Amino acid sequence: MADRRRINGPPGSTIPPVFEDDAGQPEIMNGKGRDRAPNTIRKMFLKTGVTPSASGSAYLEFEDSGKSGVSGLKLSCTVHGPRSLPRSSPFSPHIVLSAHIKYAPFATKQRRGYLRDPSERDLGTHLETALRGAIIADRWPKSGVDIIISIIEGDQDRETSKSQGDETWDMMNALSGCITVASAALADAGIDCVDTVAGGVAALVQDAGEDSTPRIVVDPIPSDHEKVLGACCIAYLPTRDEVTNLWFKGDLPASDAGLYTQLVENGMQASRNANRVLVECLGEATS
Amino acid sequence: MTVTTAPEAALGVLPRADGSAKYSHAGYTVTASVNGPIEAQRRDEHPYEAHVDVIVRPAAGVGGTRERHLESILQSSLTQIVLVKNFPRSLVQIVLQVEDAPENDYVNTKLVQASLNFAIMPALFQTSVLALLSAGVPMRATATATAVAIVSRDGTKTSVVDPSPRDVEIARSVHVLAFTSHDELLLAESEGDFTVQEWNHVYETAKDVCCRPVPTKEGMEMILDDEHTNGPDLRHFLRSTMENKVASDLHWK
Amino acid sequence: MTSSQQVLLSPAELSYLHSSLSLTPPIRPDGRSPTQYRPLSAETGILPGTNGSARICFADGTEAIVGVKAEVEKTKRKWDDDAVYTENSHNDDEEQQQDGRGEASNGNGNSDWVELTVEIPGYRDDDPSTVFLAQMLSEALLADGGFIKKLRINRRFHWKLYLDILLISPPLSYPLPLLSLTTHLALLATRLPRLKSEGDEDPFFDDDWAAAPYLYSRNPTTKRIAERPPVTLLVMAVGGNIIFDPSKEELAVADVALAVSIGDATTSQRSQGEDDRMDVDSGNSGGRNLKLLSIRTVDPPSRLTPPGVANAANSAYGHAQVVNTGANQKMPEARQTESEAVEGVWKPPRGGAKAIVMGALVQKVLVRGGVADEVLDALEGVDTS
Amino acid sequence: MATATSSTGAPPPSLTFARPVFAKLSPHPYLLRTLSPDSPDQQPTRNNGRSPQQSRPIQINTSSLSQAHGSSLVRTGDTTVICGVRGELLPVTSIPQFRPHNGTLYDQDEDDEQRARKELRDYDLLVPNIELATGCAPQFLPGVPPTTLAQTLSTRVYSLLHGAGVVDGRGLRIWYTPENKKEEGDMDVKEEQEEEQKPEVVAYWVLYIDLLFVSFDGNPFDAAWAAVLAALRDTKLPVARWDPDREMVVCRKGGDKGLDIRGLPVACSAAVFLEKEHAEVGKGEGNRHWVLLDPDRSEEGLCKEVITVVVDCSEEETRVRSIEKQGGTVLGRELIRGFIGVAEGRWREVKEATGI
Repeated sequence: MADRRRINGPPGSTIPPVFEDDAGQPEIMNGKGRDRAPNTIRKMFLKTGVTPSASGSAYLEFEDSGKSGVSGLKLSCTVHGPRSLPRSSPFSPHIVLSAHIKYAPFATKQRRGYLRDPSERDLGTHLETALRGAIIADRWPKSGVDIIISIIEGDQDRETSKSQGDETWDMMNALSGCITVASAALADAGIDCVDTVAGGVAALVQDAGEDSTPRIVVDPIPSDHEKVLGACCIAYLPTRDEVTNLWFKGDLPASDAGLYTQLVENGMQASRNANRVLVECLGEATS
Repeated sequence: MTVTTAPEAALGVLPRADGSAKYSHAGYTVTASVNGPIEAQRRDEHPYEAHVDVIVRPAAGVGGTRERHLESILQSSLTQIVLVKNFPRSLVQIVLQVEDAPENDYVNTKLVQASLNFAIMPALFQTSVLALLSAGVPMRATATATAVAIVSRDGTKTSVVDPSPRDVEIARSVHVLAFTSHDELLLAESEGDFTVQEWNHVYETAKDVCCRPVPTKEGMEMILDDEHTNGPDLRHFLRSTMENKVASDLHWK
Repeated sequence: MTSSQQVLLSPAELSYLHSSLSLTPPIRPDGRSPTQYRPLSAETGILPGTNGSARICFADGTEAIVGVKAEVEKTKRKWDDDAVYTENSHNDDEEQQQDGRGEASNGNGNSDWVELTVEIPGYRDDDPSTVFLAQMLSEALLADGGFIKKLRINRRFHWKLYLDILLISPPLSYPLPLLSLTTHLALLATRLPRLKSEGDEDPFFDDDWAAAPYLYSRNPTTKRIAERPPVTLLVMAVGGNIIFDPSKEELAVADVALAVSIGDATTSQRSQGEDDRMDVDSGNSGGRNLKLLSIRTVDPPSRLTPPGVANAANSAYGHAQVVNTGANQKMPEARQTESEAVEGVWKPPRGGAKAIVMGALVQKVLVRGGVADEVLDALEGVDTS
Repeated sequence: MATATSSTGAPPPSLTFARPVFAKLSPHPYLLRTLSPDSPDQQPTRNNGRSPQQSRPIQINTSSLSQAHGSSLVRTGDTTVICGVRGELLPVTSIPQFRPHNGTLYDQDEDDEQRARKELRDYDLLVPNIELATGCAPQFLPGVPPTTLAQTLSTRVYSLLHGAGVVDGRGLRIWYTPENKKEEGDMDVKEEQEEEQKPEVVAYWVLYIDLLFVSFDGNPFDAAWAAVLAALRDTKLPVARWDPDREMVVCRKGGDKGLDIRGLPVACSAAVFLEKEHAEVGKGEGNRHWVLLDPDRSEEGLCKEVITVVVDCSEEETRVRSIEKQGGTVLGRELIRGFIGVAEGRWREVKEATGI
């Protein structure tokens, strides 16, 4: 796939380094469990105004959980808008929102290319749904706003050679980070919002060991647990107590519905915590 | 060491373009076509001046990032010599097609290369100036460019004008300098490992090649025996090519 | 557009629709009950060249065709694969126990064994809405991991399934329910050739198509299908009412719309190694034991509709123009007129939906004997011989 | 903004702008006014308050990414760039025209170092790429293919990486000495049994150097080049060996060894601001000019002539690694030599910013 507008690597495909020890015996879960309480989220660092040339910008960092090789989530977001729409676009009585999410090539264990793949476009659609509820759209007719998020470091555990389950759970953590950082950047850009929207993730996990019953944890790191049964990512407006985007994936028996409502409740709790950081950061920026 | 053949050029080779030129020197043959001043696209329209658009097509394969870099260098240099202020909101389009490059089995013949090719730049430069002249685009001055490589062979450092790809590969440093007809330095691209003195020496050599004073008829013999004129006299070549073209066009007079 | 193309309804029509849908019981434009589906005709096995195919067309003419092709593919040898291979090649029976060794990663395969592409006329295939649909359908399919296990031939080879979902007619209403029902039927009708080779040698198949087993195995006696592929239902809420299978106009006034994917794990025991705690009421063998696989919020087009202008602010009614719109954001009472709802004037919904509303939506889908069961029973009626 | 002067004698409102509005409306005269203050005691300053020869302070911090083998973050003023270096393995079998190491006709006269440099270039072992479409500036929005500026920056970084010979190619080779196999060696080169097998190269490390601009405020090349250099210095590659029975390269955890980077070339750029922008300069008239060091985005828009010099003063005599001057005829030989002096000053600044 030689992209002639970029410098491509050698014609033959290159192989990521394979480490010796995980080639032989499997990855032993050496006391990797979760050291945080079930309902506390990881510490977050949020700062607005990192890109002066954009109309609004923000940088968010989840601190990594200290285990070797586990990297925290690092996101940078820029907002361009409200700006005029291209000539060809039809009249719209409200602001046209377009969100782009892109993993940096060095962000994940498996090196990602420069072209956006379907999972990133999917995240973009989720983010648009989450933010469209929060923005007061009809105050900016005939204008557009571009929200661009670059994920500088995805929170994947580099040491585990075999990924437990597919990487959707990392996507959910990334989406919750994207929602929070985009909301901060929108506030920095001065676009009217009904409320600051923050993202939170809650998951039903099963830890190592035979007897452990599945429990609900907040802001999960997939590699901490033996198996993730289901997770949900919530975009939540705290003062209005409303949910603008709900994304659940997993395998819950429909019979006991309490499990699902508990999961959603924990997700909202996670986004309330994240929102506190968001409000405090915006407070600093204005004072 | 390829012998330094004298450059040859032909003007008006393409029937449909406003102006065209074919120039071959040191193993490179380039054909250029100029369409000037024509209506510009909306996005690169400039209110006060013409937009000079350069397109470089390599000998083989489709252009890569290297061609974009060559185009941006040529565009910024040619915008200085074309009177862009006379044609606001218009476009001067220069298309350069590399006919063939000196083949050389030492050098890796990979199709899409990303690093800057210094040896071809003078040929592209001369061809575009000739094509602009043939198209009658008003210009403030003409310009000529040359490439110089500093090759260290068994200890001694010698500067080679119009180096072959083999020279470029083993050279300590490669330089391309372009001068306008008012003897001003228009373009200086150098790469490698050199000191300020070496660059000064290269500057002298290049200036001599590009801006040798045009010999008047009687002063012809006096120049010939000068010891360090080891490159073609480009300005003279440019002038004589134009003179032949004008003479052949007006033969009916 | 996110959920469907530009909504060509005036604010007056929108407010009329919204008020009629939020009555109790809601009055729908086409007179259906809140949980009633539009009539559809479905058939399977329409494409001879595929392993399984289905076609559903709604009464209003929207039609979808799904073809399922299966190919044998060499399992991409993870670097450490053969080390595992040599160690425990003795237990290569069909059901490996999940002992957490290297085997686990190879045992349940990975998600790129299924390739699902959605084609909607008039939209590019990398259009956000098409990608959103494709991701939603494949997510529901891969959620419980049980489906992937069916594709495993042996340690060295597996089936690679290509699902091509084509919407034949332009998307009159949000295409999700139609596409998911058609995929459901196509997967039910899928048959894979019978494996004749043993253990881990190169797979060799019986070319007798009649003897080919179904991807979703039938219970030999009762001909009932044990486990069924997932189905995604589109459910929306207007005012206090919950409405299923909304048409384009109804979706245009929805306050919130959810796509809920449910699976059915009637009689097959839970995926291996799961403790029994999850099987709460395995008592009624006949009843269906639903699984909630995935929920996604569909962005309702109601947020993108033009707002109506109340009489008070409408200068055509002789009222003095309050103040030019430019400044009215600052003036408190102007802002107030802008936000409070005037009866009968359409106002695009702001903010999200209450969490309890979302919870109610999901409950309505999953309640026993509710819509999910009704849809699955209807689908069971289609003979996928 | 032009307000018609009302005839009823009210004094015509004087046309005054706030400073940023003036700067936005007519940037060229605004910069001209600040650069040539009327009273001689005032210093000529630029819009951002810097003097023409003053460059923005540079901050470099490294190993901020954990998924890459080496990383760096460089901030000069409002231009912020993150560079990640990731090594991947390229087995020799998948190199199309691979020339085995044990020497062919042409390699006699080159020493190993030059041969390694040729390998870097022929086998594409260094892959720099620049991503500008991250919304770092209003004109770089995603969804469009890389702009010309992004492509020229990648080409300039690529050719400087190879031209300056920063990375020693020998560090990227992975050797293997095949033990004496009993059966006849299947290598095409006839090998006597008793003589010890020569070590041969079985794979190479390929370094993917990815630059991501978080914020863009002019002069991207200096920041990008400093980031590439700092990241390469910070890169630690795991020790790799050939595993004969599995025919693949296996790395050992721990014991990562760094690359040896030769010299510290530092880029320094400037733009030439001319007094007469539109009016064509006649032959005779002088046209005042200022050389603005480390221009920001607004100044780059106003200047056509740009110069970039890469110098390396590690040894006592200054080695120049590259000069790029284009877009104008103001900078002649003396001004370029003077600018090389300025570049040496910049080199010292960057040297203690990288803290080596």
